[in-house]
Amino acid sequence: MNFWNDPLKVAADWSMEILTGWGMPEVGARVLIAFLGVFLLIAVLMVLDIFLVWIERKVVARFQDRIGPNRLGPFGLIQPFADIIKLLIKEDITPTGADKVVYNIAPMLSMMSVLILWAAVPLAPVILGVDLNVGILFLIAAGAIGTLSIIMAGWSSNNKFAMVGAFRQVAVMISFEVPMLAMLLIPTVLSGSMGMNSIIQAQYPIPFVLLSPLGALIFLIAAIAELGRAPFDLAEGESELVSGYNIEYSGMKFGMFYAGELLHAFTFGGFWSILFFGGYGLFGLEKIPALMWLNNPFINIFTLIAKAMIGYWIIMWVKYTMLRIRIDHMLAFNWKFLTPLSFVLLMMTALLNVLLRDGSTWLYISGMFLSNVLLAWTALEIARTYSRREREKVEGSKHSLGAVEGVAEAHH
Amino acid sequence: MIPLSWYLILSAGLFSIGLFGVLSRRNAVAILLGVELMLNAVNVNLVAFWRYGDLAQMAGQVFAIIVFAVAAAEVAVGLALIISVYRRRNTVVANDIDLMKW
Amino acid sequence: MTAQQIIFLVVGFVTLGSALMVVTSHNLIHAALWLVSTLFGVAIIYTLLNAGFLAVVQVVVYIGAIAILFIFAVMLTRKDMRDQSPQLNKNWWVGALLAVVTFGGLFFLLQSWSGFSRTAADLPSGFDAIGRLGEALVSPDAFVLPFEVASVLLMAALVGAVYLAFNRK
Amino acid sequence: MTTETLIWLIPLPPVLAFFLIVLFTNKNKALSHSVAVGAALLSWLGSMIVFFRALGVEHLGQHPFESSIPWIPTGDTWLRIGVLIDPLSAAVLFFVAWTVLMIFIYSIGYHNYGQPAGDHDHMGLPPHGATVHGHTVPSIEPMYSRFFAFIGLFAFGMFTLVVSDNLLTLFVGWEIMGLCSYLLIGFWYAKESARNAAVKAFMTTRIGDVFMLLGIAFLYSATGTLSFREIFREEVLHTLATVPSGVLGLSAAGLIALLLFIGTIGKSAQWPLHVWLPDAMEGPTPVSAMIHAATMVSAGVYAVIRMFPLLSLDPKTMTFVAFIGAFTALFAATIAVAQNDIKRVLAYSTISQLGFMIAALGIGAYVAAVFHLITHAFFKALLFLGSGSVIHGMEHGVYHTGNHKVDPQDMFNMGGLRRKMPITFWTFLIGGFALSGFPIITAGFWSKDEILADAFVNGHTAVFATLAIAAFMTAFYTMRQITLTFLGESRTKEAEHAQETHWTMTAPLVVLSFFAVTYGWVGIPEHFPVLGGLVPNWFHEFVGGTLAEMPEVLEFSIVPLLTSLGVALGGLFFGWLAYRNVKSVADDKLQIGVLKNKWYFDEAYDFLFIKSAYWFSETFVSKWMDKGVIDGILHVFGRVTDFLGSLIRNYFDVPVVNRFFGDGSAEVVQWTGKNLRPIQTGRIQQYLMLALVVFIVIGVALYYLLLA
Repeated sequence: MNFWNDPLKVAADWSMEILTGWGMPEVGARVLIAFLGVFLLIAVLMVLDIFLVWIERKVVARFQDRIGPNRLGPFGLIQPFADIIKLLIKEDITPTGADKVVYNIAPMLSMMSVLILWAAVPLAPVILGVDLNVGILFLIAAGAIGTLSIIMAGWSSNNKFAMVGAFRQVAVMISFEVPMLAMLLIPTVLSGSMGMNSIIQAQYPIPFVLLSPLGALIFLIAAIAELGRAPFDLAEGESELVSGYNIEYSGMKFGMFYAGELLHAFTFGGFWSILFFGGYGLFGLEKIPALMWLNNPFINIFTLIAKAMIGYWIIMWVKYTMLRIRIDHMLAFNWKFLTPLSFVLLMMTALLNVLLRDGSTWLYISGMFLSNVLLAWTALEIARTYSRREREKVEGSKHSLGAVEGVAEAHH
Repeated sequence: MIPLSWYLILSAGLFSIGLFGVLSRRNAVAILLGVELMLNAVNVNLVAFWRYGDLAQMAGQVFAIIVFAVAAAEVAVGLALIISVYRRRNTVVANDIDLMKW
Repeated sequence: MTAQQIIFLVVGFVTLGSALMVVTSHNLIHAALWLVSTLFGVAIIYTLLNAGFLAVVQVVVYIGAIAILFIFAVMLTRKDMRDQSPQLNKNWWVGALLAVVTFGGLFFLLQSWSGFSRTAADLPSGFDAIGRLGEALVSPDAFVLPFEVASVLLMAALVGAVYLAFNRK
Repeated sequence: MTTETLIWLIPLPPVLAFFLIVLFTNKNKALSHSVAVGAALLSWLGSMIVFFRALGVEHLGQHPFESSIPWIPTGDTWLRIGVLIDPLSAAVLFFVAWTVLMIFIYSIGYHNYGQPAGDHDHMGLPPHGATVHGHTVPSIEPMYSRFFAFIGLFAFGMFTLVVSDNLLTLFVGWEIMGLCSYLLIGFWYAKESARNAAVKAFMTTRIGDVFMLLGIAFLYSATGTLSFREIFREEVLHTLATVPSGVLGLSAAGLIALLLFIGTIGKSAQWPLHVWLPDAMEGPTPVSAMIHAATMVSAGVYAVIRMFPLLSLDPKTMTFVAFIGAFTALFAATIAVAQNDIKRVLAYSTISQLGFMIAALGIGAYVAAVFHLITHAFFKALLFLGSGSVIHGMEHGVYHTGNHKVDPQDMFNMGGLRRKMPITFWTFLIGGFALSGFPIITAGFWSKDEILADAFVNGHTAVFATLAIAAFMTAFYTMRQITLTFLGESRTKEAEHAQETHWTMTAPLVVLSFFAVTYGWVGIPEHFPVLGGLVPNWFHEFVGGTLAEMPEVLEFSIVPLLTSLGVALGGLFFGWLAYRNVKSVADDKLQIGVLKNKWYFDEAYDFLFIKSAYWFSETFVSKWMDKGVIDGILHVFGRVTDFLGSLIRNYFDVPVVNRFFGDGSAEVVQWTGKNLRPIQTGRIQQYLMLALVVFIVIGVALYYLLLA
């Protein structure tokens, strides 16, 4: 047992010794150390968050064929710190008629709903806040607090735009919680546990993305909707709502919403990797005898952060590529397509898992994978037929695509 | 250790407060809020009796879950009723909704 | 006094206080937010009772869905929200009296029960409450039938709510 | 996947296909038949895996694949259902899976898939053909998808029946098949004859089913279980055999077996409940007919074979079974000789062959009965599908000439088809020879010979003689059919223009004819001259292992061998001799009224049951009983009550009840109501308060009254 293999415990033991040496009662020391741990985690996350701002700005610039921040420090690395200083020294406005208490609690709750998630994230087998046996539900529960913070912010601002934005956002979040919950159950079904750590352990050597690629995809879509990022960013819809629920916030309160959103996106990237890509595991590499040294907490943390970054990058990629969707389309997409599909997928996964699990591994993987592909294809096919019929109803069958092609062929 | 009595007293208090809300609030939505408090009080009792009784017997937790379902259903239908009444009669004051009197 | 007891007392007072605010606060949105606080307190009580699953479900179902629904409903019936008239009806003192009598009656009945102040046995190590709960919910010699009935109830509530609140033009 | 899990899954694909087709894919014909055939293929695959795994198990009879789950709570015990694969069900599963798959494939071609929709086709009527470029061509069945849904459900019933380990699920499968049989016979429901045939089939089999249900109920009350393995335990059988039932001097086992056997009489169309099967030919020609030949009627025999350990306990029941079987075998064969409709000949032949199996069971020849059941399923399926192919070819001729008066099913309209439809001819010939028991090469010979040998060696001379005559007639009418249909010259223009059918129809014929020949070779008796012992008698070893005691290997005897050689070859020869030059119906010397009209059984049942029931209800019940006696009594009652009523009204009702109780109580209620009215404020919270106050008051009162 040394620092490199179990840093958390060594550090805790060490500080315990010091504190009790100072004559502190053991209970008090324990509480203090726990607080210190929480504080440390939050501090690391907030620093990470600052860099996320930089990454986001750099990436969006690249997507839009710009360079992005480049003046302050190397590659503009100091820019986010400047941003923070700016936010801190701005005037803190509370609008007239706003409900002061609720107005001030909302950004804190928003930040809290993200930070609390990290209590259950296993950064390495031994480095985690608490190994909840209901870890997955915890994710949804924290999301519920986020929803609450948004509606509080929207209502307390005493502003129509904020209200409408909050309504939209909450409608989206509540709706997409349903397919997300269903998709969270897929790792549960496959691993037989709701604990994050055991889900990661169960993904050796087959990451769940191979067993349920469609599940991973639906989870990603639902996660983006939960985040309220493009193409689901109709809550902030600049053209009609200016900025959405946080329109009246300024200074650091706005900063908290903003930082919370970025960290949330990164967190969902992390959860995506935990649930479907093996979390801190290295796809079985670390079980090879020659590579046993990979089983180090620091390498684990690095792996998880790297995977989360990839997930975060995909979320950004989607955000800066897709167009915004109208709210009725988006709700219809959720309730008429995604939710039924995810329920069917869940049932199919559970059934096939029981049938194929005991057979050969290759049959298991290929059976699960192909069934997912088949289901996705069928669902898309049904959606295509349905939407073509809808379109023909709207446009009249004369202007349908087929007719146009026919005309084009006739011209040839 | 916490004795069972603490939970029971907490639950009784929560129940009574909810009851007061149900009996005294004018707004129908607020009455439903009171009902939620009462349901929660019942749930606390159910879970406490599970914990302090036979652990192998899961009836307490199972019934708590069923109470969740009932509460969700009750809120959905109750609020739908209130909204429907509000559309027609433009009020949510429970005492104004008295078509069923003599 | 152990740490658990301290936590219980703090949470209990917060819960009861919030509950009082739920039934007395003038602004209904505040009442709904106080309800959230109460529900959160109850969730912590569940954790104290080693029912972690129920605690999380409490947060998901009550705070994530029911409380939000309440806030929506309050906003949809906005006219009465701005209403400055009293939020309690004329007979509120009867209600208060009955509530106190109920509390007293419950307390009186409970304290005469022999198991009133019993303490809990420790959880056996490796006790899998969630697994047992799951099995109890779906095994045919336990609660599968109530469970199915609950699902039918939810379905009926869904249909009923949509039908009732549907705005026929 | 474990074998037990696989067995559970075997019946599922067809029923899923049924729901899938009915609910979703019924608009799309190609998708519908793909779903149905795919489901049949899955079941077939599962069945084959299970069958070959079963082959690999030593002493499968003692250690079968079985698994069961609790289904219905019955007080403190559970009614369990489950699956069981022992040698018997494995062997049956083999042929069921093959024939079902073949029917499914065949149906695609039979219902003219790929052809245009008909010009005047309606739902509920057979397709009438479509006009394309001035020619009439066959048109696709208008209810194509529905057909595949129905046979999917049917296959589910059959598989369920075969794999079930208890009488209850067996009965469930049995009844599902009864329903499907009704649906498929009446598939062309716009035809009155089809409707009547459907009702007739349903009602007739229902008679048998009621008795069977009685038998199951008796068995359950006697033993407390319906699982085969539990019933066939030594001590249970012993108890059943010794307890008298109080009916006809039979033991409990005998009575139960008899009741169950009556179910089989209905399902397997044995005399006297055979009347429905020939009429069932109203269904879509080969397929529904084939179902009534290869699978469903086999289910009846399968049920008796299943219950054989119970059946064999009571000699009286055995005698009865043997009598019914032998009599039916002969009786149906005599009718078949005089039929002109190609399918009806086969229908009666089916009845007759099922009689062979029943008779074999009745004399205790267990293995022989199973053997014949399987070989018969293969070659009768082949024959029926072949006849469907012939009819299809003839319909082609009819479309060509446009003369719709010509019946494409009448054998006297055919002739010379061997050149037009070579594949159908050769496969039909193989099937026909197998049915006749053509020596050595065909499967039918070995199974039929085994029944005859068993009957002879064990001294059942009467059964032996009856079956031998029946076998002779079988060969005779088979050859008559082949000669009339395929040999000689065409007797009509339609026959000249007949055409070979689509590969989806001929391919199943070829597959089935393979089994119709080779399946016999696995059951060659050990003591057979020259051939015996060359190939081990695998079938006897395997299926015999189902029973607690392995049946003894028969001594060889030359008499039955010569008999079966003689009747088969003789029948074939005379059949060819008599019909090789027949030009029209008038030349047929066997058009005897009594045979032609099926011994007047339909008429007799009509007179005995239907007419007499009408007479009874009209004359006796309606005129005499209802109008005379009951109405008379009622009239007297009427007068008396009328008098009493006015008495009570004038002296009791008006003064006492009306004035005092009625008006008086109304006034009291009105007064009370008026004074209580203010309580009903319509305010829910006040009601609640009131309720709570009352509750608290009552609670306090009870507390002090009861506890203090």
